[in-house]
Amino acid sequence: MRTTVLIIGGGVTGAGLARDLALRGVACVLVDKQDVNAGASGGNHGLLHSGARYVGSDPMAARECREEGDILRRIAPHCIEDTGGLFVAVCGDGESYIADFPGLCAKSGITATSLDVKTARDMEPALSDRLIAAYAVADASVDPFKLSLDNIGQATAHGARFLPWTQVVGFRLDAGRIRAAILRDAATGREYELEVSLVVNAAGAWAGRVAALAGPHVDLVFSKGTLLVTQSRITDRVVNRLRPATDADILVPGGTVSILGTTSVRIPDPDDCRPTIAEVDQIIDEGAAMVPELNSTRYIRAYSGVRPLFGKTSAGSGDRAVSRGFALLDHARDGVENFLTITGGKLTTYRLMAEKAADLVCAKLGVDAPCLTATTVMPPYAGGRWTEPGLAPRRWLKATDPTDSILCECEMVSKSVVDDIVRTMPPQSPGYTLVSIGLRSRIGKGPCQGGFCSIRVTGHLYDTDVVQGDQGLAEIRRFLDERWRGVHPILFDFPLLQAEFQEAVHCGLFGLELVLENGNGKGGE
Amino acid sequence: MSYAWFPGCRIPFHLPGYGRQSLAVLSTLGVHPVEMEFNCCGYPVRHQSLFASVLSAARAMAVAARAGHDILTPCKCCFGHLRFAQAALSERPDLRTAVTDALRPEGLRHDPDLTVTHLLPVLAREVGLAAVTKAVIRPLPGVRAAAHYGCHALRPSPVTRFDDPLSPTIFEDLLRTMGCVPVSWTLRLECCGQPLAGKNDRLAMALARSKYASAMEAGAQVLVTACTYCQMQLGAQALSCDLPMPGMGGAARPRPQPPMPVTAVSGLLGAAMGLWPLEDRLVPPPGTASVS
Amino acid sequence: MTVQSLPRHDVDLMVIGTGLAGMAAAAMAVRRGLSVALAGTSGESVYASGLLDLLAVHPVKDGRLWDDPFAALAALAADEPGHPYARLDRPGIEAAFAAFTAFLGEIGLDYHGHDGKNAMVLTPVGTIKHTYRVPAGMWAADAGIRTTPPALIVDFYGLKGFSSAQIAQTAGVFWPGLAHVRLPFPGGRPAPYPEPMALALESHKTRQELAKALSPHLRGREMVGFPAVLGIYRTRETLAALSELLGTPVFEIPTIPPAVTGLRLKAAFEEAMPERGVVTFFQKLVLGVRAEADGFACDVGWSSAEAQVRARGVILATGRFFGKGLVPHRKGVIEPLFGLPVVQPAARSQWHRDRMFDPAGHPINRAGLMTDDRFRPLWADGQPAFDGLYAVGSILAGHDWTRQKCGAGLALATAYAAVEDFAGRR
Amino acid sequence: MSLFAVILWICLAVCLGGTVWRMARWLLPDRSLAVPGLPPSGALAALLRSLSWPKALSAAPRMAFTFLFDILFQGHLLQRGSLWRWVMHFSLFAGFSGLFFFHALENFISRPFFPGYEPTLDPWQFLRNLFGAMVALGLGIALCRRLFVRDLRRTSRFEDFFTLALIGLIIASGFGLEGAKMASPAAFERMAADYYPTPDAADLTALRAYWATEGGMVFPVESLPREAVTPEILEKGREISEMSCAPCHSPPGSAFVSAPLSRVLSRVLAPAGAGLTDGLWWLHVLSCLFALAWLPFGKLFHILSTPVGILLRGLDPGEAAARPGMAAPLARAVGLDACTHCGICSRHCSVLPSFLALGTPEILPSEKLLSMRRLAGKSGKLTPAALAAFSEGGFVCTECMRCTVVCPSRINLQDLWLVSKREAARLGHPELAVRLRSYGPGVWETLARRARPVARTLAASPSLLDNPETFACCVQCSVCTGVCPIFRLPDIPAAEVDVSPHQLMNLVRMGLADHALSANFLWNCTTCYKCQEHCPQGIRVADVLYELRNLAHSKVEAAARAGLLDDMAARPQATGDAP
Repeated sequence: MRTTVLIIGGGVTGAGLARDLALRGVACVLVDKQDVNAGASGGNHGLLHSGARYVGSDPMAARECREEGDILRRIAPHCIEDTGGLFVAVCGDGESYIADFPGLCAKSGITATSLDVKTARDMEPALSDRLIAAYAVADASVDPFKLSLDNIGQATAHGARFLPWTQVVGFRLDAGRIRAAILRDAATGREYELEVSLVVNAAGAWAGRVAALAGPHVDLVFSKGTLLVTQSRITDRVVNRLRPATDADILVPGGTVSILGTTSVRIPDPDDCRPTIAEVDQIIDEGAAMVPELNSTRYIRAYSGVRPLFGKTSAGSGDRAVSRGFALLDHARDGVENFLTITGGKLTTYRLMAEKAADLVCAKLGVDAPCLTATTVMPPYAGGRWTEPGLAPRRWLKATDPTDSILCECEMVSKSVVDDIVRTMPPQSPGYTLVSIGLRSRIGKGPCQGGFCSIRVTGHLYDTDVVQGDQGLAEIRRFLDERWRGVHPILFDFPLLQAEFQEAVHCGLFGLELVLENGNGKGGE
Repeated sequence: MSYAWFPGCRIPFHLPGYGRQSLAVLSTLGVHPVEMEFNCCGYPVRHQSLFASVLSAARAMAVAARAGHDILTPCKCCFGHLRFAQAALSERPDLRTAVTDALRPEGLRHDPDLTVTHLLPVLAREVGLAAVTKAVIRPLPGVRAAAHYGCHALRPSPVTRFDDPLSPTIFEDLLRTMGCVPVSWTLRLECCGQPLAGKNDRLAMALARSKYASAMEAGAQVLVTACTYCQMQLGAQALSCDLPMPGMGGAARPRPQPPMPVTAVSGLLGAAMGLWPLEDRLVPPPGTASVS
Repeated sequence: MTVQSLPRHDVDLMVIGTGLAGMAAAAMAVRRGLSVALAGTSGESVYASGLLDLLAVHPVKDGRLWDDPFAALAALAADEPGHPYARLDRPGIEAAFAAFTAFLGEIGLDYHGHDGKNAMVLTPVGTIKHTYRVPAGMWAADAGIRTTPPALIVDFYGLKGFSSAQIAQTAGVFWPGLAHVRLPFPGGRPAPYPEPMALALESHKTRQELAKALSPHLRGREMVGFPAVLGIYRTRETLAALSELLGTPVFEIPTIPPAVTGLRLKAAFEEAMPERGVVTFFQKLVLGVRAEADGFACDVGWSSAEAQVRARGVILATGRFFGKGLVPHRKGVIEPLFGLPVVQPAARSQWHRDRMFDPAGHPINRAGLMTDDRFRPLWADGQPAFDGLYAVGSILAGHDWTRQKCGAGLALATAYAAVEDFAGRR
Repeated sequence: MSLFAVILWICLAVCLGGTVWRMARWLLPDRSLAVPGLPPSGALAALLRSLSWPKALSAAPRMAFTFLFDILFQGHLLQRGSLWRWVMHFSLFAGFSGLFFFHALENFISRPFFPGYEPTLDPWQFLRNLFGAMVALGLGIALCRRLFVRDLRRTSRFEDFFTLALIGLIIASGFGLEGAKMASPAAFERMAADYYPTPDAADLTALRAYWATEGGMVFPVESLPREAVTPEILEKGREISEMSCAPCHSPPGSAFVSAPLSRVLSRVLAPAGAGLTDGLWWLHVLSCLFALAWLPFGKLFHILSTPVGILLRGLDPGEAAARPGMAAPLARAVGLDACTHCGICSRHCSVLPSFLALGTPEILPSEKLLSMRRLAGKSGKLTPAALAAFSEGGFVCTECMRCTVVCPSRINLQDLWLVSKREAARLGHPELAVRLRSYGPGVWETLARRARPVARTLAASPSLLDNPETFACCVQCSVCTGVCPIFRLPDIPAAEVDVSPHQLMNLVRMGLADHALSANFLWNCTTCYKCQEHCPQGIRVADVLYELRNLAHSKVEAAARAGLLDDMAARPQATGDAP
């Protein structure tokens, strides 16, 4: 096998780069050791920043956010819910920041409209009655999964390939150039080579590891951000705390839910990125100051993303001060001629990062083609559309097919939607089907967190011959384990009831924990 | 305890006998509800407007309260809805304010302590099963009777507080006082279908038919109701006819005698108390009464 | 206007909770001639699988399956002295099972099992469930799994969460001769949920149509497995009739709870309890209890008190978190009714392990009430909380019923022991 | 022919023609009043056929009693009515009848049948005043009731006050005319010239003085100097009056309304003189003639229709609405005309509180009847909005029959309301719930607040729909669906159960309540509350469902107000098979 450019990392940067290169006519292959948005791209608020968040700390980033936000609204409106946003301060928040805010916004060209407190609370009744200041800004929410899938969709439509569950385990170097990458299929363990002209390492927090495979050292620090998903949508708009960025100060509506976060905790290893119970408690306590309901609402899950921060590793609490801008490294200076690393950055400016990276790729390849990503509309990719909350139920209400039925009750995802996803997603290794379907839909994202839908969807996959043998047991296990990561830190009150019920079914009745230890069989005899 | 008689809208025209007989039975047993002019309980507009329905109920209750009476109704929908309205008014201050404002011009006030009760609890608990048994002078021994409970009295039980919502016994207890043998039947606590009558007649009748069949299958010789709506619905079903369309005319087609009669409880109880002869259709054919 | 006073009942024993433990306690107390009141939400029995586990796994972290539950019990008692089973002996447990299955038989639910040996049934994901006593409908599966004759698994179009293909393929690992077929549900299409289907199959006509539709698929099949929809109120008749129509043994495979299997128990209990003179408060909670000189005064209701029950003794069978016997707040687990101390991990971070299917099980599942040998819950100082208060079933500390497969046995045996103790004191 | 005669004949013709036209509609009722399967026009024949001789004979005494007691004595108002109401209407009825027969028709009744009749002689002069006063009293009570009794004020319309005003004008102008004549020196001089031909100025002065003192006339100073009024002259005047005036003029005192009025008039209006009398005459006559001409077209027609209706009802005392027979269309048509819009039915209406809450006037029987009259008059050409209101009123009615019992005009309203439901449905306006059920997702998406999910916060409103805690404890077990009686029905089309109870709850939880309104199941729920009762987590499933139905109603009402409804109704996207 061979290709021109290998992009490592199926996050939004890698996906955006694949699209960028594909639109310029450069052949590329995108690989990820897991699936789309497995890292920071999937572990964030899904917030399309107006830029107002950064007016104090990083006016440049603020301006970039504003510009990129406008571009995204043009090229991918279907990924964006233009909710608008509020910046609110409550009693006790620093007066000086509140006073400086409008001026700082103006300086970065960001519109922030002052609201009186009552208007703000009429707009969002969930806001605290201890509000002291409010501004309206042009924040929006963006579906990061749809965004990445659509990027990949357009890239593949222009000749790129996407290989999920494919890990780069090594490079074949020859005379300071990477000749081929050694890829491993995660499920089967099969290894094979892919000949390349150039490799872009977009592995996010794992960029250091990938780079090391070829030799160069990339110095990253890892900042974990944890977020909580509520069961219902609490506000219609993005709500930001009007204070210098700190923990749990943004509440983003994401379709049918709201997402509260985030924290910033230094971790030594990106694979250790799990939300912890202490973080959850801290997020709830902080968030409730802004929206008191957050104290009593039911949470669906928690998740974490790890921000790779490039640059000098300053000590202490200053991770937010480390630039959230991005780093584009040409490893020619490290002695590998055709190897780039791009890391850092933020969701809102992913396209700009991809453009800069692609410019460099093209320069190195000697390709003379302009970047088209800012002007080419990104059509909704069929395989990505089902991540939109509320779409499946609305379609259910309109469809009248009596042979169809709903498999995921919480989010009302039907058989036909699952079939549609299976049809459009890249071939999956056995055992990864359910997780991949979950990634491309709302399945498992409702209150049951997979307890019911894992069984129903697996049954349907058997019925449609997508899954065979006793593979279903592994499918359910992997799916529930993946869900458990997010559920585990919020297991109190109702989620614990739900989890207890889930355990009663999957362990008490099905004995899945035994099967996974002993294999499916009669045991005991 | 003095009661105002709240017959509900459907009795005067659709089921006058149930009203008359209930009053006769009650007065024989020493309960003398006072007849007053009431407005509709509000149940029929509940699906259209919570406020309209609660206001209706509140007004009716306020009228009774002003006269110093509690409310006694033979209709389970009236009973259930008046109770529902009481609960709604106690838990929703916004509703309470709006209702209070709407009642004020008439000089009426909502009284949260008013008691709303139904014919069955009055007979079984207030008069008491012993007293009813004593009043039964012509019992119907061995008649296998299926008690139809009616949804809005049983549920939602925190509001209606009628009986155990999943295992009620009050109706069977009362049937036993008449010498009947209550049968256990699968769809005992299910809906008669009346709320869909006129809205989706096919479903309404399918529900009624399934209930009827379930009682028949359990060996019931008579299906007994204690609700105007249920009696109208199941009575129509028993006659194996479709519900008459409003305003439809023409003479009734002769219909086959239903295999199992459906009757309201007062008619049966009054007959057992000797107030009137048992209707012919209710007399079990000889030899069918099981010996208990 | 008269303000009506709450209805009042005086009984010997108030049973709080309508899961298996509560129902068993009530049934057994009635058998002992006690007057009983029973309160609890309908959900508690409806989630039951209908299977009566005793003990199948020990130690949990090794996932060791036991064929002989009593041998497992002995090992468990030795290894885990804090386990409720460690306070019980074999005759008591056997008597509890005998009494309860006899009661179930009386109310139309037949149970089968091996003497001193666990049985096996199929689950809807094609695994084997090891259990002790099996409803008649699932009993043939035990023989099927042991002898693996050519068999047919049937499911119906529209019924979700139950795939005969999945079961046949997954269970094919140990039962190679499994075929599967999907049929339209016979006799007019009810909505594709188990309960309507079960109700429909109580009609002879529906069963006949089913048998007719199945006949082309039966050649060479010695056994037929169905989703557990063979009747709710008349399972005995439904099962026998279908088996006769098909000419082969028939077995049910439970569907995802809450399912018909639980509904059968619930429906039968709901009819049987009032018939046996139990004062029932189904779908009601005990909102508050006051200890009095010679017993307890319980407020029963939903959001506010609807009745008051005075009882000499109380059996607390309110279950764990799902049953609301234990409430897991962010800051810790409490027992809400009596405020009894709950044995639990020191911090929430220790409640669960990182993986759902961690072989060791989650520590929070062993949290619960400590009791003395008579199943009277204790205050923190080790003294029984009240003389006439018992705690039975899953609310007890020291067990992990989902992993040990001991939920029903624990419920029955502790309920039996508590009732015997209470009745014996009279 | 005089101008008066021309107007009179025109008015008579209009009155007669109108009456014939209106009564023809009784015999050929609109098809909206028909009994299905029976021709509407044969009603009278059928009625007559059904009256065999023995039957008719046996009915005769009852009918006679009805006529005497209910119609002449207005006894129907006493039954279940208030005394005030009877006094009011009996005064109007008796007073107006007296005036009509003995005053208006004096040339046809009073003169031929009562020799020596003179309108200015007692008892006629007194009676006329008495009748007039009765009418005035009745009018006064009626006006007070309409103005000060809240329930009646609510249903009073322009026509009610117009009618009162018209009768008031007739009576007032009559009294005014009589009073003006009494007070008019011009009339005196004319009479004196005609009946006291000896023009002795002194005698005339004496007569003037006498009439000025006794009759309250005011003469100009030049014809009756102030100093001329002495006892002697008065005595002389009395003698002359006895001789020449008394045979035709009772003392004005018996005109107990007009005489005092004349004194007032003479002081106030003396200068107007003869012109005033003429003016009042024309006013009186024209108002009478207008009333005559208007009779068949307004509520005054009840003078004819109500007695007919009462008599007809008397022929069929059974509960005709249950099984309406051949004669029903006739009875319905007469019934519609017999309504006096007195508002009693609405005052007692069982669903009055629903009207207070919902505000649609057609909920009240008196108002619904007006719609129905229009419907029957123009064969259903009500505007869509009027039809919608008519339908709402029709279906909010609970058929309690109270209006039928209290109706003073004995209209079989119960029967009419049953017809109203049928007709509304026939004209494409069945019960609102049925209509709402037929709206597909497209309609509801148009009306939705937003296409995407909306936020639900505890703080927004006290409704269950908006409260996220409503579903916080749902564990997705779907027990609510398992116990649903609709879902266990055999042979149920998939469209009837397109969404299950727990799916409905999930839609609301996801903020898609507006979209959930298109679910057929929302309207197929029997509201049996099993779901709510069996929910292990205590979620108020059925209460939420009721809120969804309320939401649908309010959305459609708002859309109708905004004029969106017709547009929507034109393109219903029914998914199921609406009944």
